[in-house]
Amino acid sequence: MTRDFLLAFARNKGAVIGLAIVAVIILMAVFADVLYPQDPWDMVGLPFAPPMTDGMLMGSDMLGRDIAAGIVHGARVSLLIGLTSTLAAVFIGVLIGAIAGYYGGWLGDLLMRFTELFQTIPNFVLVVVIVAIFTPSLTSIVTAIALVSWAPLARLVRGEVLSLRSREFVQAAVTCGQSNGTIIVKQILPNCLSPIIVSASLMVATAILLESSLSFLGLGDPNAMSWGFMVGSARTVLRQAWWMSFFPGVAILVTVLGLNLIGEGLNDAFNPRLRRKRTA
Amino acid sequence: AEETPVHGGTLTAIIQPEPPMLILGLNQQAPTQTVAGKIYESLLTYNFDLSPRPSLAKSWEVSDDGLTYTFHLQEGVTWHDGEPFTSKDVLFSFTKFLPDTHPRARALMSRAESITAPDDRTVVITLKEPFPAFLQGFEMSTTPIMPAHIYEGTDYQNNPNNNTPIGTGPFMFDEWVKGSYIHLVKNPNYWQEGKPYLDDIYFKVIPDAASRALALENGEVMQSQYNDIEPFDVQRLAALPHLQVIRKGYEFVAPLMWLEINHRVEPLGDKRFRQAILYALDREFIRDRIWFGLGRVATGPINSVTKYYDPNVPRYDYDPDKAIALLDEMGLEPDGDGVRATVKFLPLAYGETWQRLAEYVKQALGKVGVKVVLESTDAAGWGKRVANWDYEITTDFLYQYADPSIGVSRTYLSSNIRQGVLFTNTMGYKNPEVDRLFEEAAKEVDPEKRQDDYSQLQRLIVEDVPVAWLLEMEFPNILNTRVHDAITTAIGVNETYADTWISPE
Amino acid sequence: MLQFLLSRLVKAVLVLGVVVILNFLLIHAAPGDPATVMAGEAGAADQAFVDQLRTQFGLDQPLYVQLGTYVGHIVQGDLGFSFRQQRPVADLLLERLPATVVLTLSAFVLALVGGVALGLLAALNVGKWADSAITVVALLSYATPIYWVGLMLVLVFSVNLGWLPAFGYETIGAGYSGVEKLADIGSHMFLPVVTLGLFYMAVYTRMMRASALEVASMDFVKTARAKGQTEWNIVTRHVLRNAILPILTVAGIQAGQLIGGSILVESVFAWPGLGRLTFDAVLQRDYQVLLGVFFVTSVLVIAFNILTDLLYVLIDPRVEITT
Amino acid sequence: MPQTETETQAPGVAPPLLEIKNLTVALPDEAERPFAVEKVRYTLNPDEILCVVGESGSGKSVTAHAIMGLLPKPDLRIAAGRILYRGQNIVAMSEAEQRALRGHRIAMIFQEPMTALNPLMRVGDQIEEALIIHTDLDRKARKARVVEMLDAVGLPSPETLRKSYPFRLSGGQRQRVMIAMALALKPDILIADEPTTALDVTTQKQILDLIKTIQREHKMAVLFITHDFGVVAEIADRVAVMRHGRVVELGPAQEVLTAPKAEYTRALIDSLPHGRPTDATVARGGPALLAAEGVTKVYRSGGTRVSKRTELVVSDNIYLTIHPGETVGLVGESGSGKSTLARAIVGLLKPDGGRILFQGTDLLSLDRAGFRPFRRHVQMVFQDPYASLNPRHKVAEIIAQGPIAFGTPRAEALARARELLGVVGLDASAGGRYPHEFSGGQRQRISIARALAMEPQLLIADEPVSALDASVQAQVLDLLADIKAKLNLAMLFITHDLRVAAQICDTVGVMQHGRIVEYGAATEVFGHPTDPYTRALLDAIPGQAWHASHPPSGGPPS
Ligand SMILES: Nc1ncnc2c1ncn2[C@@H]1O[C@H](COP(=O)(O)OP(=O)(O)OP(=O)(O)O)[C@@H](O)[C@H]1O
Ligand SMILES: Nc1ncnc2c1ncn2[C@@H]1O[C@H](COP(=O)(O)OP(=O)(O)OP(=O)(O)O)[C@@H](O)[C@H]1O
Ligand SMILES: [Mg+2]
Ligand SMILES: [Mg+2]
Repeated sequence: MTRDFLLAFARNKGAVIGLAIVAVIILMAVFADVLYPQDPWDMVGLPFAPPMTDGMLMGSDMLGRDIAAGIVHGARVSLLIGLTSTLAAVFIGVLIGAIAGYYGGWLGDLLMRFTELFQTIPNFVLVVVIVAIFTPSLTSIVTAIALVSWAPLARLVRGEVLSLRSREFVQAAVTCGQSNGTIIVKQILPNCLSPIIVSASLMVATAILLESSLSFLGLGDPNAMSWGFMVGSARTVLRQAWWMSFFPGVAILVTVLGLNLIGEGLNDAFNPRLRRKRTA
Repeated sequence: AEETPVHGGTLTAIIQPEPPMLILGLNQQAPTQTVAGKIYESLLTYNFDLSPRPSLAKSWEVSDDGLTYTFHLQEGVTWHDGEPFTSKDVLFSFTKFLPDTHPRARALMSRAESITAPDDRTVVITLKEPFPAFLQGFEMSTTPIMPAHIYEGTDYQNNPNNNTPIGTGPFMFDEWVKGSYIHLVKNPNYWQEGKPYLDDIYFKVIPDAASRALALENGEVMQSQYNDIEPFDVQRLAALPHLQVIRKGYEFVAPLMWLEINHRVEPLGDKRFRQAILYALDREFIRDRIWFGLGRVATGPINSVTKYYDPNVPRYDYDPDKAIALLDEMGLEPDGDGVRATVKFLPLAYGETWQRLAEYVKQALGKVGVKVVLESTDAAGWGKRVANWDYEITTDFLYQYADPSIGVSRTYLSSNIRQGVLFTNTMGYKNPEVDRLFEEAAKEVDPEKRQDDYSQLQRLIVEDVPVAWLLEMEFPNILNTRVHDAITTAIGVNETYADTWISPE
Repeated sequence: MLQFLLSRLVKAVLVLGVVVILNFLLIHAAPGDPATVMAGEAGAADQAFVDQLRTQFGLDQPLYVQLGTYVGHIVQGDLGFSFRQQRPVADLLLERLPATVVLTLSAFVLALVGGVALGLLAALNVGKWADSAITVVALLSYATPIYWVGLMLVLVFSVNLGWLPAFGYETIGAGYSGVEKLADIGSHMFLPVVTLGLFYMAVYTRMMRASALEVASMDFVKTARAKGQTEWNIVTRHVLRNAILPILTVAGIQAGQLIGGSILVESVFAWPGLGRLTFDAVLQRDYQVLLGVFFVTSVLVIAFNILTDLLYVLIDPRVEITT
Repeated sequence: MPQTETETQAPGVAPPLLEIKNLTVALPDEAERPFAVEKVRYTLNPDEILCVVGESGSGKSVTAHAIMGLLPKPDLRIAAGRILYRGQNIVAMSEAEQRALRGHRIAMIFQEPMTALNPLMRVGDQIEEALIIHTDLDRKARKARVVEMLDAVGLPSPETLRKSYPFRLSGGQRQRVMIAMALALKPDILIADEPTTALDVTTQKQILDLIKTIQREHKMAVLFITHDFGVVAEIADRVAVMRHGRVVELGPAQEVLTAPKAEYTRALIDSLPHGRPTDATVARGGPALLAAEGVTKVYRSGGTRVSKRTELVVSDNIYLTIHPGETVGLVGESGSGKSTLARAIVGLLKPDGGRILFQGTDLLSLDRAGFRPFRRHVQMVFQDPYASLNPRHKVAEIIAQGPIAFGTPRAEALARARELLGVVGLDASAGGRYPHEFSGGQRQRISIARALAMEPQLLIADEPVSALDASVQAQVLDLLADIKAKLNLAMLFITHDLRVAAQICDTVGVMQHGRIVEYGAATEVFGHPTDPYTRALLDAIPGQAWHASHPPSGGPPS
């Protein structure tokens, strides 16, 4: 299975490109301090320097900060926020979805109404409101993003669990006398792993976009250099200095693209029906 | 502008944000002042050097002991609804209306022992003790004269006439399309013969900064003020042939910007640390790169355009080495990461420029080993935290209101350490000598002695660095070159514009 | 049908109820007190003034009384008072609502129509270059931050080429009327609508492609083919209608994202709508306005949801019984 | 350009309507074999029914699709061969020419009545579509024709039915609509690709009768695809048997069924369940191991607070006893409540009323913890061998899980699991593999081993063979009979296949609409049915005459 899976994934050109992109971003984040040892907030050159001046590959911003340094260091923030908020959202989503799906009844109903509510409430607006009110910090941003991202996953997991619950191997486990907890953890969840992984990979992408949008609006953590912040702070000088918003935008685009490609690749690779189709 | 004024023409100006109302006695936000300043008048206005000049008061006398102020009112003044203007209106405004609605006027008038009107054209105010700055308190934002015949005996906030302001000024309220524009028209019965020159004024609400710049560029509006135009756009607009930038007209408020430092937090209580901060900051960089050249590097607690300013004070030119020396002297050694001390910085939540400043401060202090952690908050949170001394370093700017005893001493007097109240001595700065001098100077009637006191004060305070002064802020008034005599006094765009005229195209 | 609407309304009220309570909790969780801010802005703040404000706005009452008052106010359409703008929030919102509705609705239609058409085109040409091109473009649009697309479009079409206005809703003071005015607004709308629509168009394109591929492999399509139906008719009569159903469902759910996206687009293009208002409110941390926006956007989302549900009912005869 | 082929025909013989000559359809590169069908040749004459049989994947459908010109586009393509309709090669025709034939001269109905109709279109409009394409009848005439066709296939009140959406119709009704659609233009050839597989036996019988009648009436040629020899026996004039993409046998029905020439055909026919009641009759005396008394289960649905709820009684006051060593069969068409009863007995659902006594203890009165000890004694083998094994667990683990849950040490349980694999005829090394690495029959053996691991006294088998091929089915039935004999298990055996039930059960209960309408010894129930429903069920078994005259041996080809 795993070999098949890897093969199917590797055959998907997009997925491999995505993986390569994300690997580069991760390396960038890990080795940020080696690539650009100085603080990305440092005003190292003349303000408004266009790309390729003063040894600044992508130019400098309005305070003379090196944009390339910001991009390299910003990768950390984006990945950190993307990953942690996704982890949190996956935790909430799986928990609620599994409980609602497995136990059903009024509890499941209640949980699903609750989930639907969160799907109806306009996500981005809620994130903005929460972060604005609780003041922007990595914690508040991650919390807010997780808070608005779990709902679709909960629904997905519930659907999967619901269908798995009535599957015969689960019923067999019941007739064999396994406890509910064991059944959920050992029988059911391993079988919804693939859709969860696929959504999680896409959620990381969405979380990165959300964070960048928040930063763009000036709701980023003021101590963290992030790509969204760079675009947002440069928007007012767009006419004078295109490069200040261009490069960080490209960074977000490429990262999110990479994650999406991976997500799609995983989706196809996990889905045996598509696995055959794509190779045809 | 030596040409002769021409009658006629429409002035269009930006107004941003849209004022909540136009009743100047009830609201004194900046946009309200700008629009309502054309409708209402006060007893005096002020020259660029802040010396008083007549408005509704034709002349005035101050007794030698500095206790009695006598104002003689203009003849033939009527309200826009035709009612005559008399000393009764002044009395009503000073004793009833303003003390009820306007904190700054309340503070001012509470210094009066008695306010009387011997006749229709005279008002006499007797003070409890001498207060030479009293004469600076009669411009239209502090003590606008409100019509007694409309407000006497009513609930001022909910008076039905609040939608149609009635003043004595050269322009009358005509129409207000919310979210779009406010239209004022010429007052044909204005008490100054032959004025105003303009037929009418449109104040246009343009919420977006880029659109505002565009509107000035294409001539759609002829005037902008305060920070209507983003600092980085000002130079570009200034270069256009049909626009001029006038930086005068803010002498009365004279905003001074500083880093407010909480002395209760170690090591901020140490004078040397605060001096180090000032040395570590390149204030010319702040002026040129963050405010794009708008402003002057501040030398001390008094703005150079305010009265009793003295340039002869200790200087803190950009010198990180000195800063490091001071920190060394304090025994703050750098740790493994080169950090000598960590402070939290709470920037003002007024938008991007202030954010850039915070980022700069963080970097600049970081260079001398002071690690700055930025906090983030909103205006409400900021106010609450600063008022309650729950901060370490923050940015702030205060108006000086033409006299140190009004706008400056409030920041440094130890008697003004009042928890929960904003714009007081929130740093917790205490220097008995400073307290003594401020109190003495406030009552000193002799201008020379006063100057001495204030000079001494400035040297004392600058030595202590209770706050780290950054810039004397300048706001650009960007005007179409066809507009003449708009900025003629220390209150700039808030002036009545009775003298303003437009040359034909 | 009536019952359907009824159940939708019950649900809507439920959602709004939660939003209102959430709003209330958030105001009270917020650091700082509205009275302090207002006092600060008035230029001076003595305790008497602050207290006066607190009483005026009922901030001295116990919490449950405040919640009651709050809910009572909302029911009457009073969404609070913006201390910063010195105006009732409801007025501010109402003023901005039309611009947002125009923007989001146009973007929605563009995204839906464009997405469905492109997705279908890709599905019909699966494996050919048109499919690849559409897929790549959709993937790119999907991965690009919406505000950045906006900025880049401004850079290209306004700054460099000068074809379209970069900001605003209309040319201020141009004094256009009639057709000219419409054309003017249209030219202002173009970039924001494209920016906002593009992302969702990408979403719908991808979904439509998948959905159409799936439907195309279903038996009833084979049945139609077995009848000798032409490909064009098969696509228009059989595939399209069936394939569009899942897109409608998602579109309804996504209305929230769309309106969230308008915050970004409006702040990029200085579009005088709710989004722009939100941006200003964020900069000034004007919670009352933020919460008002949250409330109104929730209402909008619900409206969009009902709209797509109605569309769904029109297209799918089966839903009557399932609801 | 269509090329007309003049084939040399034996004089006096009417030319066949359809001739398939050496048809070879290529599969995509990675497929398990290069061709879906290879060198297939058969003919179809007017006024005859040709049945194509063969195991799943043998290429029956692909051939049919090739005739219709409906091969899935990029995946399958015709590599060689010709398909001649009245002498014209369909393969070489332009798309437009093929379209003109499709639906008009050659019509097709598909296996799945549920999905073969557009869910968003009224059924009348779907039938009318064919008329719009191929005729220039006006609106009114078309309407009339639609009604006429709906009437012809025996649908009630065609005037109103015309305006219904497919979701309102039952499976049988939908299949009738499909037939009406196919016949609307009175085609020369009707291709029916397993048109009754998704239907229950009684409905299947109606549809088969209908197709046969219409075929006779219109003298149509019918190409009927199925894998059910009973169906073949029922309607075929001639039979083609396919295997691995080739036609292995072709001939008159009578010949193929009674004297199959090909080895494969013979094996297929031999592995059909023989349907003969078992000889060994178990004494039904003594205390019952399990007794169901008045079990009632009602499903309520649509139950929001506002709308009215619908009630569905799926178990209606059911009484049933099982004695040690006895095999009780439960038969009845789909939805009659068989599984519901089974699930109630193993405690997977709670009935609304009644008692289920296991050795005298009422299982329904027990709570979760109280029920637990009884889980050991009552085990279940599920219908779908794939679905009942967790794909993420290794086989040994699956088998050992039950005992482990009951406290058997892990190592011991795993050792026992290996032993059990031997008992069900699998290699002990199988324990280390995952379920997907086994064939269907092997998987069903694994699930039997799992049930046995608990050493139950009662085994509930809910359609344990319905998902399996005929030959594999026979193996598993044999295994069950074997184990039952060895371990003296009592068994509740659920199936809808009466022949299977007859073969394996001592006692049989016939269920309809949640009630047991007939209950008694298998020989009695099948030999002398008293209830009309039982009779109807028995009648509906296709190909009875043939079965009766040519009883298969009932064993797997060894
Ligand atoms: N679209 C397709 N792509 C790839 N292979 C296919 C496709 N359709 C059919 N095949 C392959 O062609 C072969 C013949 O399939 P076909 O559908 O004709 O079988 P069948 O005899 O109809 O079986 P069943 O009884 O299951 O319907 C199988 O091996 C199948 O896997
Ligand atoms: N969870 C449920 N909710 C509502 N109705 C149900 C539920 N489970 C089963 N039913 C209905 O109860 C009836 C009996 O179902 P059951 O599964 O017992 O039938 P069955 O005889 O086993 O049929 P089959 O041969 O198809 O397995 C059916 O009509 C089914 O639709
Ligand atoms: Mg088939
Ligand atoms: Mg069943």
